[in-house]
Amino acid sequence: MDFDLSETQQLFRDTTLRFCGPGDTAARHAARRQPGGFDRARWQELAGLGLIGLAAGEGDGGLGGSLGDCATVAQALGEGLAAEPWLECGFIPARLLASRAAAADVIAGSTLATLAFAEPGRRFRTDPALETAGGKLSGAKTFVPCGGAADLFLVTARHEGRSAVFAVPRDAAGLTVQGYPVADGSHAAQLVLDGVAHGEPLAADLDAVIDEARIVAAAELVGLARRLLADTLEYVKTREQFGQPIGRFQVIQHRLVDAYARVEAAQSALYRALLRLGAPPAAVKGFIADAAQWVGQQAVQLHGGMGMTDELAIGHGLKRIVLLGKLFGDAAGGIAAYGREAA
Amino acid sequence: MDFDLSETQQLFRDTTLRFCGPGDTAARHAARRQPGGFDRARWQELAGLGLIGLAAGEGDGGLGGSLGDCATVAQALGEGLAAEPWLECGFIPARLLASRAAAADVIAGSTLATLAFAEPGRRFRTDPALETAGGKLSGAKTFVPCGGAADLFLVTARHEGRSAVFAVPRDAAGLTVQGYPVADGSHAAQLVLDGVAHGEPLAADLDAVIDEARIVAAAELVGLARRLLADTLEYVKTREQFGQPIGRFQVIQHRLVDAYARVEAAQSALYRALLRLGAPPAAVKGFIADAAQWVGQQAVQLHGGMGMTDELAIGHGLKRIVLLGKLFGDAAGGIAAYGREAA
Amino acid sequence: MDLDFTPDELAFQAEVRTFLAERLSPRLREAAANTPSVFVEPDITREWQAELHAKGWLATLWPREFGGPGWTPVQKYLFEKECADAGAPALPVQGLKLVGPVICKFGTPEQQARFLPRILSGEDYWCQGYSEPGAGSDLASLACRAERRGDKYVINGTKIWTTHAHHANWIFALVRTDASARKQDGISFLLIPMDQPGITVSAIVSIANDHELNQTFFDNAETGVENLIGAEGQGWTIAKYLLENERGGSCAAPSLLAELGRIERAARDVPADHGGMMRDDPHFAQRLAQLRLEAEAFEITELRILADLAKGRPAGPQTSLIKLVGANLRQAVDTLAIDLYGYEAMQLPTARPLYGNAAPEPIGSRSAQLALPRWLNDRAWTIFGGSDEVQKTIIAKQVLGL
Amino acid sequence: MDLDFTPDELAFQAEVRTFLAERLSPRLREAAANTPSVFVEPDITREWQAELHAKGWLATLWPREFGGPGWTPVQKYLFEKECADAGAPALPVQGLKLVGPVICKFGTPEQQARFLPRILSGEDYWCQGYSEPGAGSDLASLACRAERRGDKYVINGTKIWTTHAHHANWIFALVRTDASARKQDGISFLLIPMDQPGITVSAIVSIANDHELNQTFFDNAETGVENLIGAEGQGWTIAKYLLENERGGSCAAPSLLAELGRIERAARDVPADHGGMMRDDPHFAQRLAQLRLEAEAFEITELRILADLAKGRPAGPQTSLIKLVGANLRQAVDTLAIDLYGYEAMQLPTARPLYGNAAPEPIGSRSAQLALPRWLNDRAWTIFGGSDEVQKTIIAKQVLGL
Repeated sequence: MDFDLSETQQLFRDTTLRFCGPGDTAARHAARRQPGGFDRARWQELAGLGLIGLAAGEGDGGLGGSLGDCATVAQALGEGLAAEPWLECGFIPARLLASRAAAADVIAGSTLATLAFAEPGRRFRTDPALETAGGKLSGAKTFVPCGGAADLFLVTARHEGRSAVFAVPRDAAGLTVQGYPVADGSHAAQLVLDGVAHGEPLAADLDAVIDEARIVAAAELVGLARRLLADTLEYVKTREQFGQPIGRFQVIQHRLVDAYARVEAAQSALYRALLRLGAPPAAVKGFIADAAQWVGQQAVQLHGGMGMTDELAIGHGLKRIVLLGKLFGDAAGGIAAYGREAA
Repeated sequence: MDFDLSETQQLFRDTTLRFCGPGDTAARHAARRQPGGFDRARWQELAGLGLIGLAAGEGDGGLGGSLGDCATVAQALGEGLAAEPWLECGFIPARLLASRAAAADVIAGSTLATLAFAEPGRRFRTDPALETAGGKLSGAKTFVPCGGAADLFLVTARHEGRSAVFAVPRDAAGLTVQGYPVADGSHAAQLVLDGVAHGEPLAADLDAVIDEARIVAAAELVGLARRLLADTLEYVKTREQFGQPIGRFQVIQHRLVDAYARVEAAQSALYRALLRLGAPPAAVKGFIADAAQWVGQQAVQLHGGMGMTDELAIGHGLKRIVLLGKLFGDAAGGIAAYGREAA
Repeated sequence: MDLDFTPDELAFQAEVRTFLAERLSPRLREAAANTPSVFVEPDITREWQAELHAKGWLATLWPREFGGPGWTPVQKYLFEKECADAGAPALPVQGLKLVGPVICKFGTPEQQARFLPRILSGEDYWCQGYSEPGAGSDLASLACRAERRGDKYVINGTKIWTTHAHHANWIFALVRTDASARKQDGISFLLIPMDQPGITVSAIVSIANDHELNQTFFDNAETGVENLIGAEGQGWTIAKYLLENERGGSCAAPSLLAELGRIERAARDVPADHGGMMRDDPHFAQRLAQLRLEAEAFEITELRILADLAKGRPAGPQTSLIKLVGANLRQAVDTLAIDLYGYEAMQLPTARPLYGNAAPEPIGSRSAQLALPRWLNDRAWTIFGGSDEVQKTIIAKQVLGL
Repeated sequence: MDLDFTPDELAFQAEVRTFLAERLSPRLREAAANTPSVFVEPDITREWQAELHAKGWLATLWPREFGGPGWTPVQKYLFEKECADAGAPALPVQGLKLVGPVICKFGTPEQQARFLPRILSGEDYWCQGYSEPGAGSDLASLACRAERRGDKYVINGTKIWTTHAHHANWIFALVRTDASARKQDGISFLLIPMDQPGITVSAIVSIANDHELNQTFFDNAETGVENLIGAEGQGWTIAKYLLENERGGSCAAPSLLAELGRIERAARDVPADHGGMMRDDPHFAQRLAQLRLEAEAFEITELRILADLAKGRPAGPQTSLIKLVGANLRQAVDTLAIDLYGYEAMQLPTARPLYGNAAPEPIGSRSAQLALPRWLNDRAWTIFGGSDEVQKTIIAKQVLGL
């Protein structure tokens, strides 16, 4: 029995945290002002560190990292308050594009790919209603992560009676992309597909990749919660009101103990999910998202007015938490589904 | 606009609190040791003060009190931590026995009557499955409040396609009564009816009386919560640990503010229910029961080990809260039903 | 116990309704509904303020002699409730509800004549200078100082969370005039013109991308000695009056109930994952019912205080709870909204305003577009005007006697 | 990261399972399952203790030289888990887990030879004298005093919450031997025989009608000076060791998960109000799933500590959380049970025990009959052994550095 990081994992963790740096909000604001709200230079740097390749198979030129390896990176990105959509445009495309030529460009960071799965009026459903017809795709996708900047869309569709994924370049004929800013400052997109030609579907199992993505999202959430707790602990030790650091007030101490308890429970739930024991990924992600959001709200509250400003990293963390909490289904839905399962 | 008690209500409140006395647990233990866990002498005293008559119509020799009058008495009984089942054996029979001769004996306290409504395997449903057949009643009832001591059972049954209530004396042929102790120390009963002859059904509207009973139960719950909060405030001001009264610790102060907030919200919800505005009685009772149970749990917690003992009144209050919380349906069910209603 | 209003009160209510139906324009309603921040922009409030001023209904908290309508507590409540139900924009509180009553109470006749009419007309737009970076919940430790030099005060220091300072031409501020006095004692209440070189306003953008707040810097800023309210060192007394005056006769529940109604209606059209609409999702419905119960109870709590006020009693200990309960309830309602709209609630537009022709097109509905910015901005409710933690300590000591 | 056990560990687990299948009698299982109080009655535990003693598996926390099995942390965990899964009765902790390890660590060879074998054999049954009416969470303020007279200590004062004092023939107590010393310094750890005229045990009945607790009065009670553990004034150090020794290697999650499983299965047969069974009630199912997630996470937290211990590291800061989280989770599980059984959960029998031929007939099922007494008794989990409030302050200071 062992919960320690392997040496390789420790290396990836250190690399990731070094990449993140101290969580500079000015740099984040600068990135968000670029076209599509996305910083290509930073992304290439991240790719250059092998962090996208980690999620890809060795046959595709990747490192064939385990889910645990990927969760280690995701948690570190959370702790580092990274602005980069590593989950959305790194991990997921690397998994889906297995044994496709495009995988190499994704791993290299030169192609920004993303999964177009959500559809208007279908809430959190991951089974597409959009159907292929005669080699063409027609319909709409919404909330495409980082779709404002993406080069390649991995579009889910019902094909020959099953869920399938097709790679569609941004400049494909018949494709209209409308970007819009979302919670974490990135630009999602609405897609309208009007007879877009598609090739062969990708080989990967969509549902399996989404379940993996939920676990990786949960790992980033754990990292975010840890970071916001750590920042808040630091803040209450130095911020003075009524003649003493506010961390000396008993209610603040006990609140932070509750936050600590929830972070540790979230960490344990993540470990359990990585071992594939117990609750399904959607429920675990929901449990962890609830914990992270509560911790994030306390972080804002205990930072007072400062927590409400765009200047501190706290708010960025909370907004990323909210977004990850909804990605591939929210907590209520995930936990309800687990409730319907037999024990 | 006026939320003050009327002069008459103030009088009934004072009378009730005087009747309750200081909440003597020794007296309560003595009562519980009597046959059926019930103190007839105290009950007659309560009747002699006109408190049962308050709930009965003037035509039956009662005082024709409004629901608000009855709620005032119920809240005072809660505040006084009374052991008497005024709701179950006073209010409900007085309402149901309208224009029956038996009403006079109930008002006088000489007949202890109770509603036999719950049925095995029917959870909180108030529509009876037990059906009349050829002038006879056959079937089972459970959780009959104070059935261990009651003289007269008001048995619900399906009769000519509708819910009806029949008065059945304890010594009726074919009736078996098995008493058992329940949460608040009173003895409920299981009834087995094996061809018990019934007369004409009572005239009162069962559902309307149950809705009224829910509001009266909510009033007693508000009183109980107020009492437990008051006792706890008193306790934390005197109990010293770590060199000061524990009420000086900030977490205990804030916890008690939360309790105060919930008690005030419960009081307001009760007023609203009495004005018949907004949520249905089952939902309001649920909302108030949740508040009262939370306050009761805090009262036990902040009393420490003492709160866990049968010696203090705290535990009695909590147990009565738990029982009233389930009577005629629990909080989850009441609030869910309101959730299904349109706004 | 009853909730009945007198015939006169009902007639008044009808008059308010008629007025609102006639004078509250669709543009104002739209702006009020589609403002995700705590305060509404001045171009909107000025328009609505002019309507109310013309009717004599503007300064509801002022004595009649200074332009107040002379209403009873019940009339004030009914007016607030009808405005909330009709979706009228919130008025700028700093002039009308904060400094106005203070000038009525503590100002000299000259100050009253000079400032009060310009608040009513909208000519002056006020902001508040209370908090400082080192003095948030703990106002007594404030450091911004004003030094008397001849017929002027010279102000140096900084104020933070100065809402709409970028729109204001006057600020009322708590400043330290005597550094040697005990913490609360050396503080004075000073009115300072904003339009001068010694004042710099620096924007603070919220996590929702809204610009309401600022930090205001005073670098040898000046104001005439005639702009001191009360005496030097009386600032703490005046600040407490201002706070108490703000309380009582609150009317937050109607807008919360109205918002829950809107969420409920919207939920009828949001498809759920397992068939049917979100309105029928058991978990959503349970949360909705729970919040309705809380808001319904909260409304009665507000009315209980009103009934006390109407009988001439002090508002009583319940008032302290209003801020606390209302703030948390508002945040819970906001959370229900973001949970309802699913992915559509994740949009977070950077452009402002979200009404009028230049507003960005929403993904899904405008309500979905507003949900997240509102949720984010409303985190401030449990922080400003005395955080939850400060409120609870006040209630514990003053109400529960702990 | 893995949860894999070594082949040796798996073989050990299989051995434990076999032993439990063979030696844990139906009577013991029934008694353990149907005990609503925190502790199991001595007639039951003696029987089970004898089985374990014969096998050499009784004193899992003791060094091998005193009769411990010499297990690794993983073996201890596996043993606890298998016992929980099999529904074995909890052993009396006072002798085996509290005073036993203290005597092993601080006792003289004479004390060890005299007391340890009699704990193992069950000849001695111990209770603990820590709290006093005026010293609950704040043990340092205890007042019960022991005065040395010749070769005896004479004890006067009182101890409260003395679990099973009415069954015990020995009590270990913290007593004040030096009234002039600083609060913690004058305290000693003393063993006192119960069977003497100077000791009176007064029952404290719980709100669930169970008699586990007592108040114990000392009126010139005596014990030989050879029954002092360690030196005079060393009581506080020993008490802290006892507490720390109790911690770590905890195994509460398996029994919580097992209980959730039982509740889930029971819910399949409880009719809901709107058709179907309670298992399918969305609100019930949501609460069940939430608690399962919490208990599943809690189990991993326990295993994380175990993994640290197995690597020879100190158990780390997580241990402090175990008591806090476990206690609250247990109460939440109990609440789910009383909410499941509806009216049947309202029965509260006064007779004890609830197993064997003399047990009162339940209304509905035995599980329903147990639900409320268990819920009531388990309120104590957040109070005893350091209340939630005390635990949180410890964690804030020792783990979070506040």
